[in-house]
Amino acid sequence: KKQEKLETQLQMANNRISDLVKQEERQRIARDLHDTLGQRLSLIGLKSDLARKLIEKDPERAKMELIDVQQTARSALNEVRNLVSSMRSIRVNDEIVLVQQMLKAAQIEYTGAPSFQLENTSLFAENVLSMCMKEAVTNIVKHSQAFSCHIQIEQLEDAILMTIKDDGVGLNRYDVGKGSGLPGMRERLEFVNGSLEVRSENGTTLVMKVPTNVSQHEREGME
Amino acid sequence: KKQEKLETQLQMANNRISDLVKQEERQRIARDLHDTLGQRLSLIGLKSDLARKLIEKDPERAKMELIDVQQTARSALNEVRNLVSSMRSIRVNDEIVLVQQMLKAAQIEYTGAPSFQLENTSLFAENVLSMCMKEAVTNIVKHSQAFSCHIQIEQLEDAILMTIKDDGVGLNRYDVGKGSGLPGMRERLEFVNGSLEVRSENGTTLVMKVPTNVSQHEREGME
Amino acid sequence: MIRIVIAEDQRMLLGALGSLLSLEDDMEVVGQAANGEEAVSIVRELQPDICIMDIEMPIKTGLEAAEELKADACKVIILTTFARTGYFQRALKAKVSGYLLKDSSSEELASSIRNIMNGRKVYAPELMDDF
Ligand SMILES: Nc1ncnc2c1ncn2[C@@H]1O[C@H](COP(=O)(O)OP(=O)(O)OP(=O)(O)O)[C@@H](O)[C@H]1O
Ligand SMILES: Nc1ncnc2c1ncn2[C@@H]1O[C@H](COP(=O)(O)OP(=O)(O)OP(=O)(O)O)[C@@H](O)[C@H]1O
Ligand SMILES: [K+]
Ligand SMILES: [Mg+2]
Ligand SMILES: [Mg+2]
Ligand SMILES: [Mg+2]
Repeated sequence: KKQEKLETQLQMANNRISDLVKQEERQRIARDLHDTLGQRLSLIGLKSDLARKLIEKDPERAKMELIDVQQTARSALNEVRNLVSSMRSIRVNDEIVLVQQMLKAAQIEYTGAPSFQLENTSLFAENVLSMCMKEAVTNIVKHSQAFSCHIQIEQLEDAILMTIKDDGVGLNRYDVGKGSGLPGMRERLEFVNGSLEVRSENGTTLVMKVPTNVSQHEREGME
Repeated sequence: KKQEKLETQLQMANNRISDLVKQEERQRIARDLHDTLGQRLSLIGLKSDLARKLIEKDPERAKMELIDVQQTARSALNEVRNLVSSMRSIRVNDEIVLVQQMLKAAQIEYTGAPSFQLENTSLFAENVLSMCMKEAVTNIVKHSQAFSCHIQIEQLEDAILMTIKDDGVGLNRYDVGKGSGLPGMRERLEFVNGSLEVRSENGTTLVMKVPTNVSQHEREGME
Repeated sequence: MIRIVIAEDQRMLLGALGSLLSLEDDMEVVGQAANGEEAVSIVRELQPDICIMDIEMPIKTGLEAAEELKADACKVIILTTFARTGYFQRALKAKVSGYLLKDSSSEELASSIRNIMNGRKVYAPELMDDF
């Protein structure tokens, strides 16, 4: 009886959550769009109008206005691109490529695998892992003075463990909280019910844990 | 034991669903944006560049190009507008204002409350109620020949009941299905596990029911 | 000559709009403001026929400024990019003469201004049906 009720709740919660989340997410994007793109497009409209009217009267000014139009279109396009790419998820295997480039540029040797295989991870959790990877490596490049960096991703039974290790100067517990990078990582990880561990031993080691989806067996019980 | 497991599943499912849905919705919007706005902005960039180069050589063609630029900016802005308004939820208390204006314009007296207080309703469910209200009143204005219209919203223990009543010519069961308004209302209501009832007695009465969120007590068990 | 004051916080938009209207033979832009408060004081000082007002501006929004100018002789036109809930109603309450889209062409804007000078009201349909 109680179990049946819970199952119905589960179903209803699923529907309700997905509606709400979709709505909220749309509204967030709508606000972004409104504010920036709307302004730029209006500006393009006005300036092209103005340039057209100036062609005979003042061709030099018409040209200036058109340079503005082109510039505004370019900025708007960049905004669209940023918006779009912030909406797309970042795959771990795309991020690892970027990270290797960063390390190479800083002359820090990368000793981990060239790519990883993730299973049962939601896109969102993967996104979080990618962002953490980027932030951790940025810190290594900025603060560690390390010679090498190692990244390892392990698939446990119910979680993914990402370990990022350097052989640099290490950090002490007063360092955590000096910037927004480490707190940001922790916050994001906790949002997906994961965790962050910071160790200082022959350099810095970060261990990030993200729970994976319910197993196939359990999932069948739900649907 | 089994119950505990279900509760954990419920929690995890919630998280997973909300991540996925958010991600999917974002990606859908991202694709749209990229395809439509991206194209138009590139076009604007190209054409404004071209126009500038034509100003001396061929001022007439430069003007034509600039008309295109302006037109393209307007279309792009309209696209953003449509996207944004499809993203925005309609609050019942905004809709009721519009509805009163519609009735006033049609010289039908509105006899309901000027605004309503909704509790425990998801934004999405509220959206559905607003859309139903708009469609119902549009029908009254179009078909009923009524003198007055009454709207009532009641908060039941586990549902919201919206009743929209007119004193017009009424409808018969063959009317339902003639257009897309009533079927659309039914479909939307059923989507949120609600229902629509159509009665003809001294005019037309529509009763719309939308379940509210699980009660506080039950919710605590879920979190 | 129709004497116009424009209030718009985005500098480039302000400039372009000003130049466009100045190109019309029967119009002259006598003042420009970068926010709602400035708009009110410039209107009171210069007594223009028309004040064209953006909505979203710092210090004081275009709608607040329009409300303050309700009793003034100067006619207010609100220009906006997007409809937002409640805006149109507030604009009506402030007795604005025009409520138009920012991306209307300058021909449309100019002819709306002339119509408004003749005592008409001009509201863009796109902005009314989804406020
Ligand atoms: N790999 C590392 N090696 C040595 N020190 C580190 C390392 N990572 C972080 N730190 C120390 O921890 C501090 C906090 O890092 P955090 O990323 O939170 O902030 P930040 O990098 O200083 O600024 P930002 O907000 O730009 O990330 C750093 O200032 C640095 O002193
Ligand atoms: N309040 C009402 N009073 C009288 N008749 C009504 C009323 N509401 C609906 N009807 C009848 O029911 C029919 C179906 O309504 P419905 O809203 O489904 O379609 P419609 O209004 O004809 O077209 P649309 O698809 O534009 O809504 C109407 O054509 C009309 O005959
Ligand atoms: K006035
Ligand atoms: Mg950092
Ligand atoms: Mg209908
Ligand atoms: Mg503004």
